[in-house]
Amino acid sequence: MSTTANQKAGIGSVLWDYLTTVDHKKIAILYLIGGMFFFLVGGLQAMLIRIQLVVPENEFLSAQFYNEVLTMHGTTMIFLAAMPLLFALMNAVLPLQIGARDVAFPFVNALGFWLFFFGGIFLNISWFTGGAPDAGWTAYAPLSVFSEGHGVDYYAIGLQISGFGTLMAGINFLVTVINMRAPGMTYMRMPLFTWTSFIASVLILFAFPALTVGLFLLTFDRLFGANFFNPDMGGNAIIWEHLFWIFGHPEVYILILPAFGVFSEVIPAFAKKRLFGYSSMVFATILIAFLGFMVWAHHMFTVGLGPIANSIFAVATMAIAVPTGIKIFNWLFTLWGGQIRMTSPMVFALGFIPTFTVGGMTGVMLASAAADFQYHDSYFVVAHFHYVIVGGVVLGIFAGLIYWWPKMFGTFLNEKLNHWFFWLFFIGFHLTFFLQHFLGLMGMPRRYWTFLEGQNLDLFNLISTIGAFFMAIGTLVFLFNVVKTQLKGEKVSGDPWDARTLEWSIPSPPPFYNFKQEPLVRGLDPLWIEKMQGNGKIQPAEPLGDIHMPNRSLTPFMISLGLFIAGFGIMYQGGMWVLAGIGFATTFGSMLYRSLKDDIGYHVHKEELEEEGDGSNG
Amino acid sequence: MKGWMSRFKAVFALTVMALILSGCGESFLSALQPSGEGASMLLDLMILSIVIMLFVFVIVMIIYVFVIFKFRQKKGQEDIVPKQVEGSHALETLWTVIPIILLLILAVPTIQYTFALADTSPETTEEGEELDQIWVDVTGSQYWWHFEYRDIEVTTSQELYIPTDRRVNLSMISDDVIHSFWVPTIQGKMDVNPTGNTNEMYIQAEEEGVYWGKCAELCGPSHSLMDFKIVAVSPGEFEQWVEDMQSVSGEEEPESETAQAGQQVFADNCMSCHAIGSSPNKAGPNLTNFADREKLAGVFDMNEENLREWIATKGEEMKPGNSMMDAPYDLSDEEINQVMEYLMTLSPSEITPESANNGIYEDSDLSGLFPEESEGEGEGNSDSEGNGDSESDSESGNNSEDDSEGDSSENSNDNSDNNSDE
Amino acid sequence: MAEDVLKSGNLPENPERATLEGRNKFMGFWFFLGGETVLFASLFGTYLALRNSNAEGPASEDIFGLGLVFIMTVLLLTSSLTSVYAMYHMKNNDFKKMQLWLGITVVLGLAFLGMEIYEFYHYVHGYEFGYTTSAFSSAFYTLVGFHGGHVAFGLLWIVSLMIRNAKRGLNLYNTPKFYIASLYWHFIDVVWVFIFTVVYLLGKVG
Amino acid sequence: MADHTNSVENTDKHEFYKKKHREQMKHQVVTFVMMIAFTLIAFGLVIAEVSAMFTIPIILVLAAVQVLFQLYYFMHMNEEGHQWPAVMIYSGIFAAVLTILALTTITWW
Ligand code: HEA
Ligand code: HEA
Ligand code: HEC
Ligand code: CUA
Ligand SMILES: [Cu+2]
Repeated sequence: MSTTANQKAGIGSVLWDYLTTVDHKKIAILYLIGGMFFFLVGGLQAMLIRIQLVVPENEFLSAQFYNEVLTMHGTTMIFLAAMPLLFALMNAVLPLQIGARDVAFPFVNALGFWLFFFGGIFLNISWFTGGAPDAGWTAYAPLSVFSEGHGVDYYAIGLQISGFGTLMAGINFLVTVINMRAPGMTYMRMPLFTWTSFIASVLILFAFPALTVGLFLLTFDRLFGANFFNPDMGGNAIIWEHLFWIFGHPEVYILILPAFGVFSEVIPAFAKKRLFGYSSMVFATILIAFLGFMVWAHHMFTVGLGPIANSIFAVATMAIAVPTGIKIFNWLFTLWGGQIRMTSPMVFALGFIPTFTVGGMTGVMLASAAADFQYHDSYFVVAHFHYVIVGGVVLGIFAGLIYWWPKMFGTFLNEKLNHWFFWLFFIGFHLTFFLQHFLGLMGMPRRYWTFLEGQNLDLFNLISTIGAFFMAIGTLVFLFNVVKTQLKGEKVSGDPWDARTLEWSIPSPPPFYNFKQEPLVRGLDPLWIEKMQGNGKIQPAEPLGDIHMPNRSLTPFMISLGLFIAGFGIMYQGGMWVLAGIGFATTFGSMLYRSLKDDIGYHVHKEELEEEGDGSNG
Repeated sequence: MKGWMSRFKAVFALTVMALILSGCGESFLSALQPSGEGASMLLDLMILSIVIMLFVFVIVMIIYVFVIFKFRQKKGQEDIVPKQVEGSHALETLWTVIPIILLLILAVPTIQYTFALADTSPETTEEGEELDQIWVDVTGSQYWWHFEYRDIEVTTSQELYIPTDRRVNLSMISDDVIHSFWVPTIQGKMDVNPTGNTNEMYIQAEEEGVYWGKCAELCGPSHSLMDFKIVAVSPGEFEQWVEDMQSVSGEEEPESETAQAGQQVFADNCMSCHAIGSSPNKAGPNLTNFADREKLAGVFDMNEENLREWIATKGEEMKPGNSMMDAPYDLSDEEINQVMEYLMTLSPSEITPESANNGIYEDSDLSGLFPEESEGEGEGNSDSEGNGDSESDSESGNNSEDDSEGDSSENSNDNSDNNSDE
Repeated sequence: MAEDVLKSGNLPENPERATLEGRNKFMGFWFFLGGETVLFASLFGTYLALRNSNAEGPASEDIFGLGLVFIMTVLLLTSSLTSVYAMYHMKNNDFKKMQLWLGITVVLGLAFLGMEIYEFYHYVHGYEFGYTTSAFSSAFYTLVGFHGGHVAFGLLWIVSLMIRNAKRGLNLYNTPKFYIASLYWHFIDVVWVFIFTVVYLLGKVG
Repeated sequence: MADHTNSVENTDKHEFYKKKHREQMKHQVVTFVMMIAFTLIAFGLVIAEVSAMFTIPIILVLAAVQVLFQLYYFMHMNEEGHQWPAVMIYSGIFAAVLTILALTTITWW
């Protein structure tokens, strides 16, 4: 499909196509658009934060508004930007990497996206109805319970809706990996991006329920007079902190593991070498996930859990440095002896290594429980997590996006502009966040709307703000690049990077059924093996036959829309209960419709497939 | 334990690094320039961890830089296929074991310090005798701090006076949402939780001075304006300050007529929330020594202009969301002048933040503050020579500790319902 | 071919896992139950942390009547057995008997739910133990109510499956649906066993 | 997917399965009886007000065993093809235990 054909198709039918699609590649594009949009929103909020802090005692934003911006920046970036962008990558390539025609539950996949989308919109509507949530992305009770207006209600219900979507996406990827692998694709031949996405999905499965419960409790406290966090009625605010962090810590590994996966794809591809220590990489991933469940209280060192709990959690936390270190060194030794090509995804990967190492090291410093009494809730922590999140997750997302862009869209981003983007963003990043370590130690707590004069904090804050502008300009360069190259729309081959894994063995963008014939996988890096030992083409594992495809459906959209509407009813109560009724009726009605209607899909017939040519490198 | 650390320091010439770091920030605020026992210990721990991290970072960077320059594809090498290495057990073991060792080096002092800082039992002198402990009940409220000295009937807000000769133990609770008590130069932070969850820690200042404290847990719009001060004075000055504060009843007539009128205005409009003299925690800060404060409401310069704005606008713009905005009063300019004048007379003691900075050291063993305790909860101790280190009876138990233990059981709270008094 | 899955008739051993769709459903649903374990654990944890925080309101010893709860437990355990019977007949391709046993399961489930509603009603009106009475009451109603909600949802699910398929018998398309519905039902029972023990029995023991 | 039409034509096989199912059903009825019995024991211990020190661990163990019965017999986790379900259920139980431990012990002490 060329761009002109696209335009002819008409906006209406494209819209309908995307509203009802269950194709993982299109859902990936939806996630990409949604995630990118919220990344820009979150970035804009970050810019507001930095502008407010450019000089001491600035009054650019009001105190209340600052808290709203700050809360929404964290919430948007984590839940509405980083996770969806990772889901975009997973949807785009995970099925291709294991030689599957789609995910296990295409319908649920669409549902997951629409729940995320409506959850995100719900959250952001709060800006226009009297104030966004203002209790920090961690929403600590009782501040979040006492918070006036409906801001925190939007937080609780919005995240609840998008959280359901995330949980479904997680289960979907798990089953996809377990049941949908092509013949020969054993577990120890799966590409690392598939592995890390798989493990991240396990984390989603077990971490999100704790958030679900936490958010329910918060909602009930605020809207129905429950007393979970109300000290006067016997409640205990610490319960929220535990539930939040039981979810929250695994969440940060949900973010970083797929990013690790991206680097484990990009580095071998552009070093022209197989990943060093593949099996220890897999093992380290599993170990990180396992340990990740036992360390949440390192966010609560200063809560007063006592020295015994603090010591246990300190040591458990430090232990995570070991498997992560294994990964870092494996990447370095993948590069060792390779033929390194400085393509833009590779530059992002190379930028990641030292940056993340610094972030991880400050993490270990934070894990030193007693010392955390000084670091906690200061800009030192802000610096730590932006080093790991921006230096790890965001660089990973962009590396992956640029790397798989040809596969997703069949066009190439401009390499030169990508390099510009990288350097502006990377330099800006270090300018913004490196000095924040020192700001924290010099006595600047985080979540400060303004800081006083005469504390010697002015200069570093100023530099930090300047750095943020560099990042913004870099991001704009990227946007410009996207627009420019897509308008031009130069087509690329199926394997433009000369890469190693299965997704590169089919045309870019792939046909809607992905693989005409199921591929036969003969080892790790299947395409590379065929390039070295065969004719560069993957052998089919089955004769050409009919392909079973799922039907498109509007039901996922309707189910999510229903919850979205119901959310308002629950929040505003009173006369608005009607909305809750309408919303739940829509949701449950759609679910009922779904379960009563037989939906067994359709077939693409052998004859049609034969007409389409040989299906390789289109 | 400290000895162990110092030896470590010597080995790595860490003092150099400490020097570099101490160039950062202001001496009254920076965690890198500690003036208290806790903060010094923590800086040691931080430096130890930084050294380990630098070591790791340097190794990573050496490999990294080498690899990038050495193995970059050169022109004409496009067809070379590098050897596809699977891995290396020896190397992989190496980079599993070395980090484990490094982490153990960090973990051991971490645990020691974590326990050491949680210890609020009485200090002992070199002779092994227990020092009397000062316990302060700290209450955090949106957006101010309240301090009640246990057993010695002194109450104050915003500025906490402590003697430099010993640790002062804090028992902390919040009246509303979670706050966090942080004086970077003196001690790491500790959360101040609502009802039921009392936290304890000690602070100790090694030198006299006024140290800035911050609230470190998001607690509402004016979270960033919830500053307080630790005024560390010599023991003699502290003792005097306590005595002066104890003598205030709140009934004292000021001299000038305007101030007397102001006192009346104050009694009519402000006493519901503010107290003068020792009193239980109220809805607003205790103003006994208001005129001695360094800052108004914790953060503003103490001058007429600010004070007038504060009273006239109830701090609406100055500290958004503060609870004085609920005050029902409506004062004329005249009355505001009067009450301001009255407030400026509230200076019961010679000992002010000035005293912390003037370098005068007055010695005392604070025995005056701990008269013979009666209820058999422990013997008092008042015999001492009054030289440098204070000495006291070895039997002197501290009972306040027991009280605080009782506090931490669920639902038993004695602070939260006090604010509705009157 | 795909339409074949709608034909009733001979079924293989384990019909619920005979198709790829069936295997996916089967696997995905088990994983979902793994997640539900954590969901209920969070609720249990909250309940345990707050179970003595009854403020001024009634405490657990004051209100729980074990007799009724015991009957409820037996009802739910029995319904678990009857749904096993239903699956037994499904595997033997005996649609009528499957429907019958599912019907009995539903009746038992309804009885359970009815008794639970009665129990709540009784607490609210007999002991003034409402949702907002204390942290303990909130935790109690939320935990037990979540379970009750699961029961209600499970009943709706099973009933709609029974009605939808009443006329067409068993086939490869609907056996996975019946199968996972019964897994869900067992899981509800698992949770109840813990509610019975942790909430009611421990509530009496202290 | 295509093999179901001919897979059970074989009546012998069919009979064999039927018999196997009947066997299983017997196990399940035994399981059920034991579960009822366990419930009764737990109930009895509490009603009889046996010392709490003794009762609490016993009834918790009884509950845990009942859960295993449900999982392995009623939910067929003892049959083949259940490795991944077992992995995920046990991981879930692991996370669940941590959560409950946290909320019961270190919420406050
Ligand atoms: C992608 C996200 C991400 C990642 C990967 C990490 C990784 C780590 N984090 Fe971070 N963290 C956050 C996101 C993340 N964190 C966020 C968002 C917060 C703040 C939340 C909030 O309060 O709002 C936070 C806060 C936070 C705290 C609480 C601070 C406080 O509030 O007081 C702590 C404390 O222990 C911590 C520790 C760690 C550790 C030990 C790691 C480790 O996993 C790092 C391991 C990596 C390395 C160590 C580098 C590579 C290793 C080697 C080269 C081997 C050799 C190394 C050694 C021997 C040291 N983090
Ligand atoms: C994925 C997570 C993520 C990401 C990517 C970022 C990215 C950034 N963050 Fe964020 N941050 C968090 C997660 C993240 N942050 C979290 C969780 C918190 C804690 C919140 C809390 O305490 O509750 C936080 C808090 C936080 C603070 C502390 C505030 C405080 O404590 O008071 C600061 C301050 O400097 C900051 C800055 C930045 C900056 C400058 C970026 C930059 O990297 C942003 C770069 C991107 C852009 C600059 C976009 C540029 C585009 C445009 C400007 C064009 C706009 C155009 C249109 C909209 C059409 N962040
Ligand atoms: C509703 C209770 C209330 C009433 C009535 C009230 N105040 Fe306050 N006041 C407060 C609170 C609460 C604060 C602390 C605000 C903060 O810092 O967040 C405060 C702070 C102050 C301060 C700064 C204290 C300091 O330690 O620096 C002054 C001065 C003050 N009030 C004066 C007055 C005067 C004068 C009146 C009467 C005319 C008055 N207040 C009436 C609640 C009240
Ligand atoms: Cu109090 Cu922030
Ligand atoms: Cu963490």
